[in-house]
Amino acid sequence: MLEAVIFFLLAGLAVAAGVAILLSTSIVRMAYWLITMLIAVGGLYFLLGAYFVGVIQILVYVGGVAVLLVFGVMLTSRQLAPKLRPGRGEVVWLALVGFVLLEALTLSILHTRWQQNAMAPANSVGEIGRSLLGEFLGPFELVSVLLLVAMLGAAYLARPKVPTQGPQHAKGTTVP
Amino acid sequence: MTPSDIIAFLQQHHAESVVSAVADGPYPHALVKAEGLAAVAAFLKTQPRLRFDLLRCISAIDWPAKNNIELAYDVISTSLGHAFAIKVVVDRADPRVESVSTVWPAAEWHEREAFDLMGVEFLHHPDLRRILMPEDWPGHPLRKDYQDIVEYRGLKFNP
Amino acid sequence: MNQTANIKPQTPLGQAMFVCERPKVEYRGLSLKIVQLATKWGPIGIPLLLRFAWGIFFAALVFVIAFVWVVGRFINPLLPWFVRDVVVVVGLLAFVSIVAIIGIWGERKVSGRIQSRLGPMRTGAWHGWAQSLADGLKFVQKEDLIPQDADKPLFRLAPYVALVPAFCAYLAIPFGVGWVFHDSDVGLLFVLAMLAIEVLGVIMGGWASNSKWSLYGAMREGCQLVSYEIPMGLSLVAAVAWLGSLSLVELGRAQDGGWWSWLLFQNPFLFAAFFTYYIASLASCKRSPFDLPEGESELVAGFHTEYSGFRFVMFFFAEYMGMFAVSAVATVIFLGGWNSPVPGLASPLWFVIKSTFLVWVQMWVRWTLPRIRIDQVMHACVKYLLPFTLLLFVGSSLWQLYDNPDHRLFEGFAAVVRFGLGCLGLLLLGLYFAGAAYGFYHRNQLVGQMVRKHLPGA
Amino acid sequence: MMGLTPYLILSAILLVLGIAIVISKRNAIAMLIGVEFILNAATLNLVAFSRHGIGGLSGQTAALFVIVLAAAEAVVALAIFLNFYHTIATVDIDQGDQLKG
Amino acid sequence: MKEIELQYRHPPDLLDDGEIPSDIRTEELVLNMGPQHPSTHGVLRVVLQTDGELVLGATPYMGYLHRCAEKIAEKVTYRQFTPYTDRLDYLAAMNNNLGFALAVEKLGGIEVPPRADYLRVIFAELNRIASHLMATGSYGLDMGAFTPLVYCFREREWIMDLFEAACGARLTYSYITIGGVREDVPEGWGDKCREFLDYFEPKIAEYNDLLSFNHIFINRTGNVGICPPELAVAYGLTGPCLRGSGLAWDLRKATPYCRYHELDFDIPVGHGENGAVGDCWDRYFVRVQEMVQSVRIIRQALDKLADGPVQAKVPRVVKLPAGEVYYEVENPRGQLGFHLVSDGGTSPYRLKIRGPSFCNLSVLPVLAPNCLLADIAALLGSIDVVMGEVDR
Repeated sequence: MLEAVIFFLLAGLAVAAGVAILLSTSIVRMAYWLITMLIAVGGLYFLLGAYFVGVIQILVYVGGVAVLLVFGVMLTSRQLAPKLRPGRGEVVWLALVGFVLLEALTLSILHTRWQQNAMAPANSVGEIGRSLLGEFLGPFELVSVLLLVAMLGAAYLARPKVPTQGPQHAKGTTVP
Repeated sequence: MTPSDIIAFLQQHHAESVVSAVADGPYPHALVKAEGLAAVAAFLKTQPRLRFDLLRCISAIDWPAKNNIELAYDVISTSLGHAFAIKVVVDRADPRVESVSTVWPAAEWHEREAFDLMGVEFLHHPDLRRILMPEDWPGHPLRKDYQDIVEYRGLKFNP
Repeated sequence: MNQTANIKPQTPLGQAMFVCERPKVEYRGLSLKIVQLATKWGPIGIPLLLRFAWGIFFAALVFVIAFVWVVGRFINPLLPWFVRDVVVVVGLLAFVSIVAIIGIWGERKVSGRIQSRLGPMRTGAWHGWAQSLADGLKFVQKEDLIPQDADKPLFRLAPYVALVPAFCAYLAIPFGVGWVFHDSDVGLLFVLAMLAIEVLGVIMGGWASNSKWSLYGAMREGCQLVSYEIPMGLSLVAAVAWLGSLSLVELGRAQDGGWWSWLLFQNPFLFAAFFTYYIASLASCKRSPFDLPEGESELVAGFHTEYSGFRFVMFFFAEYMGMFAVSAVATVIFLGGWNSPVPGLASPLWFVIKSTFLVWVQMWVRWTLPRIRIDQVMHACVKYLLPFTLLLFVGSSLWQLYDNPDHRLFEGFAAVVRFGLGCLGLLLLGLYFAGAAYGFYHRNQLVGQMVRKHLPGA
Repeated sequence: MMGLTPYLILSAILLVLGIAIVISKRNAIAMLIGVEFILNAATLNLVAFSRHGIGGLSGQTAALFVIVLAAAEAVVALAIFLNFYHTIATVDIDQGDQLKG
Repeated sequence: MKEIELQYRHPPDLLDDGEIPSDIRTEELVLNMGPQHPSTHGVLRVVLQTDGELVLGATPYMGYLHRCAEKIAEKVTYRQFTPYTDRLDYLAAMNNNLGFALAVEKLGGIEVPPRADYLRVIFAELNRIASHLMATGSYGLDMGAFTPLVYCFREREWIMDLFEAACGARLTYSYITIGGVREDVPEGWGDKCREFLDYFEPKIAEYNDLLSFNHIFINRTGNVGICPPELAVAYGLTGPCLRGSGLAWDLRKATPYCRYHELDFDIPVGHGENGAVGDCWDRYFVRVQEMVQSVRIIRQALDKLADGPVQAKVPRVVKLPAGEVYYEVENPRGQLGFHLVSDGGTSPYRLKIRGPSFCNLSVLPVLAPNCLLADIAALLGSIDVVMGEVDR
């Protein structure tokens, strides 16, 4: 019973974060609502017994990606914040598409009979590690290569455009 | 070199711009015409036998009686060790003189202070604005006939 | 009406000078109704309230019991695990706040002694032990300023987002064999994750106080912490790979064979990994050479410039909790947590002694070293610490590969190295105590004539 | 006991919210937030299935892969937005229409 | 980047001063290192144009501590002006008094008895040590090391006690007056002074290990704010700033005054051990070595302390003959000059004061570009500015 209470709490938090993002206009608020959603989903993973994935979610997502996002917000939102208030027509369209999609998904979920066998016990990190290097060895190596490429690409893209001379230590200033 | 040698050397090269000179006494100096100031300054700095490279101080002295402002440039040579001073006299009503900041960059702030407190206008100064007083302060405090103002931007003082 | 009256005072550059008169507070909406209600019923209500104070108290008590009984319908509040969790969390909260309070007082005493002065002596009898309580009281009654166009909700939220993860880190740290809130098998990663969330609180604080200086503090904080998490994690991975489990209790239990079984002395790579971890942990809780986010001399007070009153205390507590948490992780993994140097006498006391020693070293380093510049911090992390920890990880795992019975020769060599490292550790400790004794013995010459004459207690 | 369906409905709601955010917001970073929503909805599904016996442990390892890839994607996306910001003074997507005829 | 005209379907929020923003490349942040800032050593406001952490330009604004001492000098007699000279460089009040007294004595042709001369040298050098202790201690604080400041203050307290025993004041002494010294030192003062010197000499080595040769300190100050000798002389830098750039120029040797020619000491010069010649570390280390030299000077002066009168025969109201003099003295921060014009009255007709920090500060806008934000604190600390003599 307790599990249901916690589930609805966390689920409510996540959905509330989503809705708040839809309604809010300040980009910084949206970034912090995203962080609450990430933490709520992390909590859900703990609830589902997947401790390792929950911790990785908080460590990688909240500790890394969200901080990056907040940096992105800080660096780009100084000058003129683009208008975030959706026009009249957009809201109507949005509501329509949203509800149609939602109905379709929920109906399909409710009607299919999921083959739910017994609860698998909360497994330890060891098995995940072994499966990572056993069954999923291929994707594991590919992801490491992909991460390297992403890092280099991002570093190349975000290099300083204005060629700032190195700090002044390199050379003394000449007499004016 | 002793002050008298310096003055002799100076008169030898820049006779037309040196008006008068005093060799003995506590303050040996040479009085220079305003027009020849830049040339004499460059001469003092670059002449290998003088090499006055350190400009120590520019003081503006207000003589309302003689209706002029005296500018004293004190210089010293860090390599040869001797010191000297040149003076320029400018009219008190409209004090205007060539700036020496191109020869000695140290003069920049001294001239700004002279402009700020004494009202001397320095031509071709890179950035001539008040240095100590607020930007829009009326009058020049160090002049002898300066009347202290009673009220500035809503702040009142009793003289 | 003289003409000068209406000149608004301006700064030299013409911007309108901010004239700060007493803000006249006008109430609107709900607060207006409350104020009106209070003024109307106040003279009657308060004596009435005082009259039935006891009645109201018991009514509240009954309400609480009823609420618990109703909630109990869902979960029985007297369940053993529920009571145990509540007790442990309250105990942890008490322990952590005591740690923070003693930490603040200790830091002031330590910095005093290092600077040949006494530190707080007056508040509360012996050596001013109540100084941090007095500070807390002072901060509580300070006016709680919020900058005019700061992002108010985020400004108020930031201290909590910095404080709560610092406390949650303690949920996974084992103080003794059974003394842990929840022994999950990803305990170590959980602690690292909590320290990662703390960054967000600081960035939120810096951004919300809407001043350029605190924005600089927040940016520096972000870069420094996120980049120092990698060497910190890597040096821990080197240690974890040696014992093969992420759960802190497992790690502690595996080091219970006296000081030569501590992970610190197992192989030279782990010996170095302890020091790289310690340096990275200094950076991750903004201490000593890495205290750039609140670099006083150039950023005024960094991200918490605009904070005053109890909000500032929150950030202060978060810092001290972080300090102790990071040292606790170091003791559990490298110095065999609750195990004593002599096998057998394991007790939580050893854990506390070792952690406080590491916290003392942090304070000692803070009051001797100057601050590093932000680009040097980044260079140090990427160019030196990161490759070095990678090397340590590879070396340690290779060492582990060969240090087993079927490589007879290497295993002997490994035992010799283990013994050598143990002696090295002993030597370092001895050196430290010898230095301390020398300092204490010659304290009069070192401190100088002034202090002896004026400050008898030195 | 908690079945599978509540998790699936929750991830459906998160998916729809994510899509709505991506559509309605014009700020580049907001779109990135929407994409994070969608990715989280997918990972939630993965972990829910692996927890309820379908597919055993591979669900959780797949969830790990998704998290790692989302991190890489966010890094590259932000680098692009910074570049976008440097060329045009705003992060407003509508302004990125230089390629139009 | 070609100019891209921005068309907007929804008009953007205007910048606060109302104009449509043009194509902005990198945002330049204007930062106000205001008069109220821990690392500006007094009320100096530096407006920094920064691009992220990199500083592109720095313009100092002075005048917050301007008391117009030169205007007051024209209304006050010579003896009454001495207390004003204490407030010029309030960390080295003895040296300021010495400068003014020497200028007046030179114009008035007043002879000073030998004992007063040696006392003046002792007090000037003690004040130089106190001022350098303050400079090196607060420089450590700028770099984030709090402890050296407290050690330096502990030594400075001892010097303050010595001054208090001699002239009663701790910061603004007005002890050196026209014609000599206000009153003789109490007997036994010399031994106390020697005791301090013996205690202080080994301490300098201790500070060097603690701060000067600290690896982090060297990284923070070496190769930062490099000022070549020609630039230093061109901008009128004097004192440790000039000597830090490698130029051995010290008025006590160049134009000896007040019996310095009888005492032998050498002038420390920056050699660029940790980085280029003329960087912040050199300026800092020149001050540390100058303290060692000052200790040597004081020891010799204490031995030569002949007894005799300490005050020349000078009338109560000093009247100087009409004339003009420019006299400079080597202060801890540089050359403090007094341009004294007298028209024969009891008060100076015009007194122009050349503050060394005023000229040393003028090099900040030249050295600041391309520094990082933390280097500005290092640069300001190494120039060691005292706002009292910048604003006068």
